[in-house]
Amino acid sequence: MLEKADQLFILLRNWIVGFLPAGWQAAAGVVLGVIGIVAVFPGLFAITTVLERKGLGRMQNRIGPNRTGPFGILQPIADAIKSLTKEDIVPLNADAVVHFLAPVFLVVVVFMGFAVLPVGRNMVLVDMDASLLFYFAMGASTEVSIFMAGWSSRNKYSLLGAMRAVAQMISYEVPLLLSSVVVVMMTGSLSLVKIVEAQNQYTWGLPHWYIFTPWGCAAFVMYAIAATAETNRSPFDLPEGESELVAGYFTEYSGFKFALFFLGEYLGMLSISGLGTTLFLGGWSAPLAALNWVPSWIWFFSKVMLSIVVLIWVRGTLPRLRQDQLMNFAWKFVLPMTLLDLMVAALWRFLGDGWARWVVCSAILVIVYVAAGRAGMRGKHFGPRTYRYAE
Amino acid sequence: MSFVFWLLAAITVAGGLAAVLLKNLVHCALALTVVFAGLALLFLQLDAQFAGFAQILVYVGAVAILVVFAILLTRSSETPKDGGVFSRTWGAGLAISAAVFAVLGWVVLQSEAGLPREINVPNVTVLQIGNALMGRYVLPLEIVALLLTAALIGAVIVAMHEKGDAK
Amino acid sequence: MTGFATPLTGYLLVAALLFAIGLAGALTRRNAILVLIGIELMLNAANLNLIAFWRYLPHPEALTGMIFAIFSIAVAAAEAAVGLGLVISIHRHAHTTDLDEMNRMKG
Amino acid sequence: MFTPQIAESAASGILWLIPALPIVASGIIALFKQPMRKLSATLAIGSLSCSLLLSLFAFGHVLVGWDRGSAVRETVNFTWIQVGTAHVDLGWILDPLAAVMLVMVTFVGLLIFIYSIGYMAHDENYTRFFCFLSLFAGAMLGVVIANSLLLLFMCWELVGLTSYLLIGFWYQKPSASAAAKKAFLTTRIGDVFFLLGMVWLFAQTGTLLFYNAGMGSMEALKLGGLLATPSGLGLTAAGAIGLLIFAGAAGKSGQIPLHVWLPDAMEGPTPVSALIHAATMVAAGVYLIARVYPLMQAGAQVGGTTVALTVVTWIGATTAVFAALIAVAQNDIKRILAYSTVSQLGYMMAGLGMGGVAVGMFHLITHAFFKALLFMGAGSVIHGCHEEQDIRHMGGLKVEMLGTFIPYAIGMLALCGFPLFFSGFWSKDGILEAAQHWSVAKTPLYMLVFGALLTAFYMTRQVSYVFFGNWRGHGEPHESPSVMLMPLAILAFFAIFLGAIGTPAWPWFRAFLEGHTARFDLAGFGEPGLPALMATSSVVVLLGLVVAWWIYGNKPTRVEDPDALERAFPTIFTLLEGKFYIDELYGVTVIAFYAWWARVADWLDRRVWGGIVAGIAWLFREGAQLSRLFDLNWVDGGFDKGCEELANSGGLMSRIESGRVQMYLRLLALAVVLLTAILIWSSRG
Repeated sequence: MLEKADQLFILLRNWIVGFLPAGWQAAAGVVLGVIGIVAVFPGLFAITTVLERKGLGRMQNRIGPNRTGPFGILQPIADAIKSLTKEDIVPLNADAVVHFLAPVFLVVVVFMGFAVLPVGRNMVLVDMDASLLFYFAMGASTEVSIFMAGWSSRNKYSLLGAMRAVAQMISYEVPLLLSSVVVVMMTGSLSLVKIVEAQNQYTWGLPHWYIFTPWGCAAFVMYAIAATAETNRSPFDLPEGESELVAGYFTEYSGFKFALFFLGEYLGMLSISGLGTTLFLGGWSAPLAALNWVPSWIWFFSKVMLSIVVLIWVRGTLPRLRQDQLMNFAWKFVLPMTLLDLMVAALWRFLGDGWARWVVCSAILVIVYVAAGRAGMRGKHFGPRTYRYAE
Repeated sequence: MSFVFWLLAAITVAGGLAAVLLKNLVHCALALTVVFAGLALLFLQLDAQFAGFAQILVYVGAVAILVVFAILLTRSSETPKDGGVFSRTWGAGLAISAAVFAVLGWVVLQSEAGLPREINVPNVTVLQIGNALMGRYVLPLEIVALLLTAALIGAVIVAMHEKGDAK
Repeated sequence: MTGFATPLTGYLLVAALLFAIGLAGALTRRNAILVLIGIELMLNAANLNLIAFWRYLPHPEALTGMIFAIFSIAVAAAEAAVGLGLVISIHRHAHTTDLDEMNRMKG
Repeated sequence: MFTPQIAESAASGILWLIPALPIVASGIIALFKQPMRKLSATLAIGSLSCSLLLSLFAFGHVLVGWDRGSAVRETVNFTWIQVGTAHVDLGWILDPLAAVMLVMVTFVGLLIFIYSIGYMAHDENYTRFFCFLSLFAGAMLGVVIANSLLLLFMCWELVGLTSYLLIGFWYQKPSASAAAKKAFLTTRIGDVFFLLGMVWLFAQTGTLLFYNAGMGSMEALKLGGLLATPSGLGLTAAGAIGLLIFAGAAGKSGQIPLHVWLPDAMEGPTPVSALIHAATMVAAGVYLIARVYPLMQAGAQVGGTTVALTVVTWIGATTAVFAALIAVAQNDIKRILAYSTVSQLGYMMAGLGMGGVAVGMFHLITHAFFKALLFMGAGSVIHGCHEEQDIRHMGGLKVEMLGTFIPYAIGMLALCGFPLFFSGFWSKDGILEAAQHWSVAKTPLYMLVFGALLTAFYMTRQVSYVFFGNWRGHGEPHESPSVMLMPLAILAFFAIFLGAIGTPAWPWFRAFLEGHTARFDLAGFGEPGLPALMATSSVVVLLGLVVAWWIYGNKPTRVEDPDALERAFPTIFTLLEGKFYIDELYGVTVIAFYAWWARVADWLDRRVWGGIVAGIAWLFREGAQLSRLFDLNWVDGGFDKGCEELANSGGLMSRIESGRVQMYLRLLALAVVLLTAILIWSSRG
């Protein structure tokens, strides 16, 4: 019974496919998988928006959306209707074609990223050998679309935003890649499915998630930072810093295209947290051996939503960086630290089993990270903060 | 020799033509990305997954962006006032490249008889590639790494502002 | 649906065409950056050749062509970085990217 | 005699620290900046006090050993250079001699350091002074503990260097720098002989260690070898080497004829004079002789003596009288003391020569104390009289400077050898006794007695000039700070009571040095001739005191009126005042000789060698001219032609070099086309 629950969607697909002639079944299966992805993740997107607006509201001592539906949970639907019914304005001397292609390309690419994420046991659309590489290829392609958007709308805010975004994404792609390379190195495979399976084992009922190893933990921290920057989220949200450049690269977009960009952003968030979950948090594997009976996809999605919540929390907490701080942080702190982590992982690999490697590796990492952090923060003073909570 | 191949080939070639013919350099760059993507797909079609994804990652993700940056930094996106975008001696250039294509095509067709006909199926995994890189080709790998480092530093230094140079 | 004896020919011809196009771009355009674009095209054409041969010639498990292509991709990236850096610095000095005006090296 | 114990112990193990500490301290001080006065002084004094403690520890160790009835002689040796089979060893030694010397040097040195704080207070090179001072102390201690003639020589030279630095401390004064140079060169003359002796010793015995479990050069085996080998002038090798080494010692401790540097050395700061030219460095010569005493003594029958020792004795005795005579007629307070030092050193040498190690060393120790006392007292007087050194411009200071006068008087009496109560008496008495029993001749005895008379005389003269009579100086004299007086008091104490350890009744010192038990019995005075001798010397001393007091004592004088003696016998007085014109003698003989040689060499350089060099240079110039012409007309001509050709040909090429990138690319592509075409064509055909 529980197996059935676990494999629910697979069974469903096979059942539907069963109606078709044999020749078409493979293709139909793929199509169904695509449909599933395209159906599920935008739904999550809707939930996320509500979550974010409410949560931020609480953090910023506001109520947040509360008009549409009970507690305003129907807000996303209202938003959708609004953006769909709005007039679609294209600036007069904008580069119409590119201006149109940009959001489409973005959304397409982002969706393609999901194709390789194992959302559950046997639940991956394309199980290819180099799936991680594929994922990053897709991620890299988003930059082009962002540039297209910014450049094509002939607006200095958009262009500046695009430039910032692209520069930032390129800079943070390096640590993102490196911190995942650590995992790849330790697993010995680029295939996300294999990576998850490698983590889906238990000693004393505790899982072998990579985050529970020194190098994995360090890599996860770096990955989280880089991912936040990669998705242009606060505190790295300069590209759409409202106070400086109106809305960044999609200032000139309106209506449905704007919605697409919005969608693209949040899908990017979802997919990158999905990847993080897959790489470090054991993907769809249960946190305790005892909890294996819970369907795997539930675990995956709850982990993803959890990291989303963390992202929202961070956004509500941290102030925005300056451009130069951003770049310095990327190249002078995150990158070296990931490199160090790479070496430490190698060390771990060669120290062999036993407690020694735990001590050594964590010692190195803690010492260096703390020291580097202190060095970086020298001379910067933060006064005490005062909070006032909503009654 | 499937339909897919012809489609991809058409896309790629069209992108290439666009890349060299369009007036606006940014459009050229975007067309170039199309070419890259098309090539990557061709690679995939040749079962060269790794190369294909690397192609996308490196070219679409990095080189195209780099080109775009260069275009914007050098303000070459707006078409020059005087004359067209083609150099004075474009005729000669065209003739020569035509000659090159002629020769190459002629060569290919000439040697077609000697080419292998059947595909031998490679079941090549990323693991094998990794082993090859770390084993047989480790020295070239190191050299390439050195080259990339040198290129990185060189590019930074070349593009750096000299002191007193207005930004 | 092909007139060729072997599919390899198709790949080779496409590569040749791409190469020619790139060459034409490099030869006929005035803008330095576009010359670089043309060169990139030529390089990619070469890569296509490499992969195609790797795929069709015997012993693909030796991975020669594949590895060669990967290396050439890496080298091309370096080449692009340096070339564009040069173009930018030239533009900074001569305030142009027009190759017809860049003849200071005239002998 | 007990059997010497060679075993090593903690005491000898840490012995090397004693010199090391001050040297390290000086090294650190050298890094300090000028204004870090207090710190540098603290460091120097602290390090030296540590050395003092260590020395006391070592001394105690030796004492215990001696009490248990064994003559402690512990050596720590190690190979320094290994050349094939031959190897040069270094090492240090701990035996009664070294122990006593260590304690003396560190103790007196420490007092002098403390004194310097007050004396140099106003000097801007304070830190430099302490740097040099502690370097000197370290070097001196190194000399003391050395168990290898080589190591001793190294430290010896280091001592020479530091004394040079310290004498020339006020190098802005030309006289000071001159004196420094003089001291350096004069001692160097002695050192050359020393070096010769050392090399010879090494050549003969193959080792420079003094004691090395029977294999040392000062031990019977090697000495026998040395005695066996004869050398010129009817000397054995031992004797010859001994004499050479003695030459070095004479240089350091200002024996005739190398005494000239010592009086001039008074140009240095007074603490330096006290430290170097009274207590330690000049004593180094004596100590050296004591150290190599077995060598000097080698081959002597019981009661007999050797050539070397005889020479030492004669030179010592002569120096004693000679310097004392000069001292009578000096007017510079420090010069008087300097000459008295020279003469006392003469006493020590004579003591060594006639009575053996103990006698000489005993006088060395006592003298170190009271002479340091005198010098520091003089320094305090100079300080109080506004840097005035001429005793004729002083007078009546006993009122203003009572705190200085009392210790000074004690020191003076000790130096004169005032009967019974003062250390000087006993030590000098020991020497006289030795002279009395000397087998070779009695003359030294008489000389030394006469010397004692003179000593009493000139010291009384000086004291009455300085402390009695009326104030003839300018300005008001003032007492010195207590930091300067305190050491005086301490030294004065020792100047009185140190004699107790060497009375004939209880010859502890001799027993300690020679390693047999000493017991107290008054019968010691009863030895034949001793009472008479003691009586004579007391009488002599008193006589000198009285006469001098009668001549100079406590009568008002004026600066300009001549010395009483001068009025009596002008010629002699001027002769003495001119220090027997030794310097002038050297001036017209040795130095003139060198100057003449220098002129000759100069002439050779200018005329002969210079001429040859100039000629060669001329030749080369002419040759250069020729080759230049050749270059201009042939090589350059051809080269220019070649360049023209190249330029023309380049002109052709430069047509293609349009500077257009695309031009090049085009050519490249054309080349590709052609090559491929040719290739295929040929392959098909």
